[in-house]
Amino acid sequence: MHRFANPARFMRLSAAIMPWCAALAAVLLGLGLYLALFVAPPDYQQGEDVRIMFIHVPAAWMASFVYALMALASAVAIIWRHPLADIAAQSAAPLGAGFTLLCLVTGSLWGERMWGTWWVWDARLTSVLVLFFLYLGYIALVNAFDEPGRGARAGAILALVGVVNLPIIKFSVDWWNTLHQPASVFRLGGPTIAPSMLWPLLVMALGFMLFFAALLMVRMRTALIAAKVRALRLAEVERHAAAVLTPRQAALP
Amino acid sequence: MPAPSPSAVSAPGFAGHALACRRGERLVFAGLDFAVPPGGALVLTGPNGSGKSSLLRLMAGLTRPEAGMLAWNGAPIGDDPAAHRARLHFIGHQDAVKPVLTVAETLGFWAGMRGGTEVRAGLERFRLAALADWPCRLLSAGQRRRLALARLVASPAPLWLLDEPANGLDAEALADLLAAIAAQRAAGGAVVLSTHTALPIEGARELSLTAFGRRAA
Amino acid sequence: MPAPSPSAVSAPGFAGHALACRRGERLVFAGLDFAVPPGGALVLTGPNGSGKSSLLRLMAGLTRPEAGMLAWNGAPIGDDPAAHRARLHFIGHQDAVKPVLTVAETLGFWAGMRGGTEVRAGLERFRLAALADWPCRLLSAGQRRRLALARLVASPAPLWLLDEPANGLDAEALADLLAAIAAQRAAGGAVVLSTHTALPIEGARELSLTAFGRRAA
Amino acid sequence: MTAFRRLILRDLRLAFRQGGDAAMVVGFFVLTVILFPFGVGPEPELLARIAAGIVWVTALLAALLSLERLFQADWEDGSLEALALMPLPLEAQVLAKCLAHWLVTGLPLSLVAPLLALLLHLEPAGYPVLVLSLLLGTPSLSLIGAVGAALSLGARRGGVLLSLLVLPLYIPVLIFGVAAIEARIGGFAARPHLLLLGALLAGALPLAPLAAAAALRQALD
Amino acid sequence: MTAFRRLILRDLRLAFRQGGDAAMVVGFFVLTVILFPFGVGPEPELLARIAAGIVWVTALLAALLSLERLFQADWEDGSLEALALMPLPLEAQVLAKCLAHWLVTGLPLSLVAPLLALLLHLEPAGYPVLVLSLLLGTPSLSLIGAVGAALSLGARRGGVLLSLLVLPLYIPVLIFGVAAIEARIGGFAARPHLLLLGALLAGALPLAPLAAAAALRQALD
Ligand code: HEM
Ligand SMILES: Nc1ncnc2c1ncn2[C@@H]1O[C@H](COP(=O)(O)OP(=O)(O)OP(=O)(O)O)[C@@H](O)[C@H]1O
Ligand SMILES: Nc1ncnc2c1ncn2[C@@H]1O[C@H](COP(=O)(O)OP(=O)(O)OP(=O)(O)O)[C@@H](O)[C@H]1O
Ligand SMILES: [Mg+2]
Ligand SMILES: [Mg+2]
Repeated sequence: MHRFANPARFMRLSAAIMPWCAALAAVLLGLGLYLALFVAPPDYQQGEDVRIMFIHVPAAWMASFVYALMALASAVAIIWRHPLADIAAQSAAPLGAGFTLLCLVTGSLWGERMWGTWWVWDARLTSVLVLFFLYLGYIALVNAFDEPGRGARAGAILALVGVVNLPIIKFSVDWWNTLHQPASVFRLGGPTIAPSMLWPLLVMALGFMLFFAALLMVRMRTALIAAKVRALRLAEVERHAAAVLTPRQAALP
Repeated sequence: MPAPSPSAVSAPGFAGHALACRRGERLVFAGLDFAVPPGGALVLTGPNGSGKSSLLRLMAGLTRPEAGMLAWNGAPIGDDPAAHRARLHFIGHQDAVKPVLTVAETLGFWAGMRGGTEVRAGLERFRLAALADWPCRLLSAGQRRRLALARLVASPAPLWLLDEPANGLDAEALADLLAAIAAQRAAGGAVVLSTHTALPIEGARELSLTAFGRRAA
Repeated sequence: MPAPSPSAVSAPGFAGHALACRRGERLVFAGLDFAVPPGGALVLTGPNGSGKSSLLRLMAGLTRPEAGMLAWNGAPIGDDPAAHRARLHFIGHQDAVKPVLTVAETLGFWAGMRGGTEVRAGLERFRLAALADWPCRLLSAGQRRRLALARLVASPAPLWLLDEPANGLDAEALADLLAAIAAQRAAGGAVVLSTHTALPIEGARELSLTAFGRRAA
Repeated sequence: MTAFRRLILRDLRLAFRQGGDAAMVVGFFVLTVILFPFGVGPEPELLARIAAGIVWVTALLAALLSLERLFQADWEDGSLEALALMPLPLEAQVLAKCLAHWLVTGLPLSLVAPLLALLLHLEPAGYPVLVLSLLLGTPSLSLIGAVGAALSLGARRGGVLLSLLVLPLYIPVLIFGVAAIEARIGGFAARPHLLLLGALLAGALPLAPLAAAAALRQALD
Repeated sequence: MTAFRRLILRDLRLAFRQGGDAAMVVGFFVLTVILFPFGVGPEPELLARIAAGIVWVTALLAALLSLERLFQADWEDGSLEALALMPLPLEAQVLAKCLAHWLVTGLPLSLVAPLLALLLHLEPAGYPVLVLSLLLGTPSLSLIGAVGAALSLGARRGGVLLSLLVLPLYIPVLIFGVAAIEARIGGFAARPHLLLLGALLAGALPLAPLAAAAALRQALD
């Protein structure tokens, strides 16, 4: 039963934190959207189109961040076999895929306005697409086995292998000359973006992060409860089967 | 079977204590003890699906026990998996024979991977010498099985784990197998095997698994 | 075994006369006769590689005899291969079981291909009903073998050709198999099977192959 | 349910459960088409020029890839032996297997092709012909491939043989398929090319199962 | 003979005797490259433009194609179980198998590439870099692919999964490989790209066997 000791603690903690997290996320996202849509000035080059940035950039950051988190959880799962780590990684994956898709879609929309095309095969865009495929591959792999344990372990290995893509995403704009904007917030020498745009962006980013945290907790709680239900049902079946079969077994010569 | 006391785990030979095995989400058996002294033999019996193959794979270290421990001469095998691998032979339900390699190449490969050099002796022990240059594609079912068993002789190892080794063997080959087992035991080796037919193995202990993992009395 | 006279070929039941079988460049056996009347059973024995499987495949029409002829109720089977296929069951060394299909799906498919509908009965005969919804990947070796044998019951056919059907079966499943064979014979069906262990099949003829194709006296 | 439909259903089930050999094809197809822009560079006009060719060559490779194991798995686990002894003639079984193969490869591939053509900036005029040519051509790929797969069964160098046997036979399908699309884009009639594709299919439909069944029988001998 | 060399030798033997999965690759490679002119039309300038890309994409597909069965056959016939119980660590065994795989796919493919480049009218300046980039890149393909093959072993949709897992990881290799050739043809230095290819290989060489061995162990569990 030691396996359930930690999950039990997690269930208690998350029950307490989750509502606050969700509420704060809602407030920040609301505030961020208000700042982004009504307070931030239109760009002198891009006009109103620039407002896509307040969704696009946080989504892009989250896409990488969630993957890094997933890889970390996978490492913990492999090294310490911590039961929560697998569940965390698996619960995070679809969320990460969602952020990545959001980044791709908003980027695409933006690209249509700015570059006149929905899609170019440029290193930044491509490496994000690869990230999306990695998420999909992870999800497919985890669900490709009938025994949940096997899928989890295979997925953990894949998540670690895929980490190599993260630096490629980050530095693709520096290594290849691309259409895409180079880093303007997280860069050596400080942000090059106007504060009037920076603040709404940071509020949105924090909102995204809390939103993710709340959803992650919900998904992990669901997964834990489902595992417990499965274990109980299986024990029930086995007890039943044993009761039915034992007399016949005993009658064997 | 006389259930070994927990102290058997620290005795010389191969032993397991309080073993449990889970396949997928099913507990196949639990609370299982066994001990095979040097020169001893353990015969696993039980109905189809009772967990004989699962137990053998667990003994080989291919799967990890859900609970309990396995020990060789008192040392847990988990402490040094490489040493455990080096000292055992595992022959499963499948023969690990490639259709395109010849009989001699197949045995040479498997023996060579363990540093064994007794290929000739292995072929002769199981009467395969005449077939040495045949591609395995041509072998009959029993001939393939004999080729798998020849690995036992071609590279000696102190622990043999055999999953229904007698399946498909003719009377002569069965006698060869029994002779090989006797020789192994005489040399101080331990043998664990599963079977559905009674095999005349002298002084063997029997471990009988039941469909839901309780040892029969 | 009393060698059937050439006239046995024209008797009711399944018979072969002066059969020869070549595998690759080797003549496995030659001049072989046999006859199985309706309700009869023929047990093939002989050392590994003596040609039991080759003979069964030949009987099934999978390979053509190098010489000699096979007849059903006096009519050469080569005259109407489709009719021969429709009346026989062949269970070879391999189980023809797909890991990803469930037990019920597997049996349903094989039975359905022959228009058989007794899937339930097949599962119950070989005690697989409880496993009906398991993917076959999870089956133990003996459970897979039982699933292959369940085809016999799920779609009845007058001629059974079984290659070492008892391999890997536990005592209960062996009793199930023997009961199925007895029922088949009682219904007037013919059974040919190969084995290395003595099976208690009443009134069965034995055809003993030797390593070089001469029938033992 | 007839034995014919039962066999199709079983092959579809196998494809969907293990995917492996057949259903992977669409994923492979999509990914391959995505790879090309990396290989040849992202300029839209260049991609548009070679779009039809890329889609068709990839379709061909995807079919080839999945065909290698059309009979292999059944052969290895004894199913082919059992199938050969079923009342349904082996020729009909080959046809059923080809149909199942096409349903999980050719059909989805034809349907997903416009999306990939979009990624490759194919001229809009070419879309309907692209789909049509694939719908007409891919069944021939399955049928011709089945002959190769059956022939190479049990041969010592199955794979090489398969591609050597099959690819040359695929070339006419490829040529007419691409020609139809290019004709339409160039403002000519695609119909003659499509008719030729249809003729190839009409020829393969009866001949391929015959040849494949004969090859299977002798592989079992 | 050490166990490591013995394993390589056995895999080479298997490849040469049954050909099937690995040796077919060169045939596949050649035929595919031959197919392209049919697909995109025979104009020399156009072909020259896309030659490097085609050769590299095909090399990639060929590797993928042959990798699916890298561990599959051993897994199905019980050999993998036996191998996992050999004294030689599984990591070393994976390395040996990758090496054998490269020797029958990547190496011949690199050597035959100039011939195909000739058929596709590649600029003569590109030849040495083509070969060099393939020699540096294809081992990475084998290594990365081994991880995918091990991960998808026994999975419900092995094939789709493998391409889904592996192709994205192949993209960097493809990019640098093509970039090296194009750089040389365009008059720039190919060296930085080749160095990056080397770096990828240096990374994959220790990491891929580790990951693949871990995946194999859990597949046997
Ligand atoms: C589908 C297309 C696109 C994708 C996949 C994409 C991807 C990304 C990613 C991953 C980041 C985060 C970079 C980091 O963490 O350092 C990012 C940031 C950004 N993107 Fe995009 N992008 C796309 C299109 C666009 C377009 C069309 C524009 C505007 C012209 C744009 C403008 C930006 C800006 C301004 C940033 C913030 C850079 C920073 O401050 O670090 N993106 N994008
Ligand atoms: N293609 C072939 N070429 C040459 N010899 C072959 C070929 N196929 C099988 N043989 C040989 O034919 C003989 C008969 O094989 P068969 O499988 O019929 O034996 P069996 O009696 O069933 O043996 P077992 O009891 O081991 O199953 C064997 O010696 C085998 O090696
Ligand atoms: N991955 C799995 N998930 C769930 N159950 C499994 C799995 N693998 C095996 N089993 C089940 O575990 C049980 C033990 O199987 P095992 O192969 O050990 O039996 P066995 O005693 O060797 O039988 P046999 O005599 O038929 O060879 C079987 O009932 C089998 O169906
Ligand atoms: Mg077993
Ligand atoms: Mg036999």
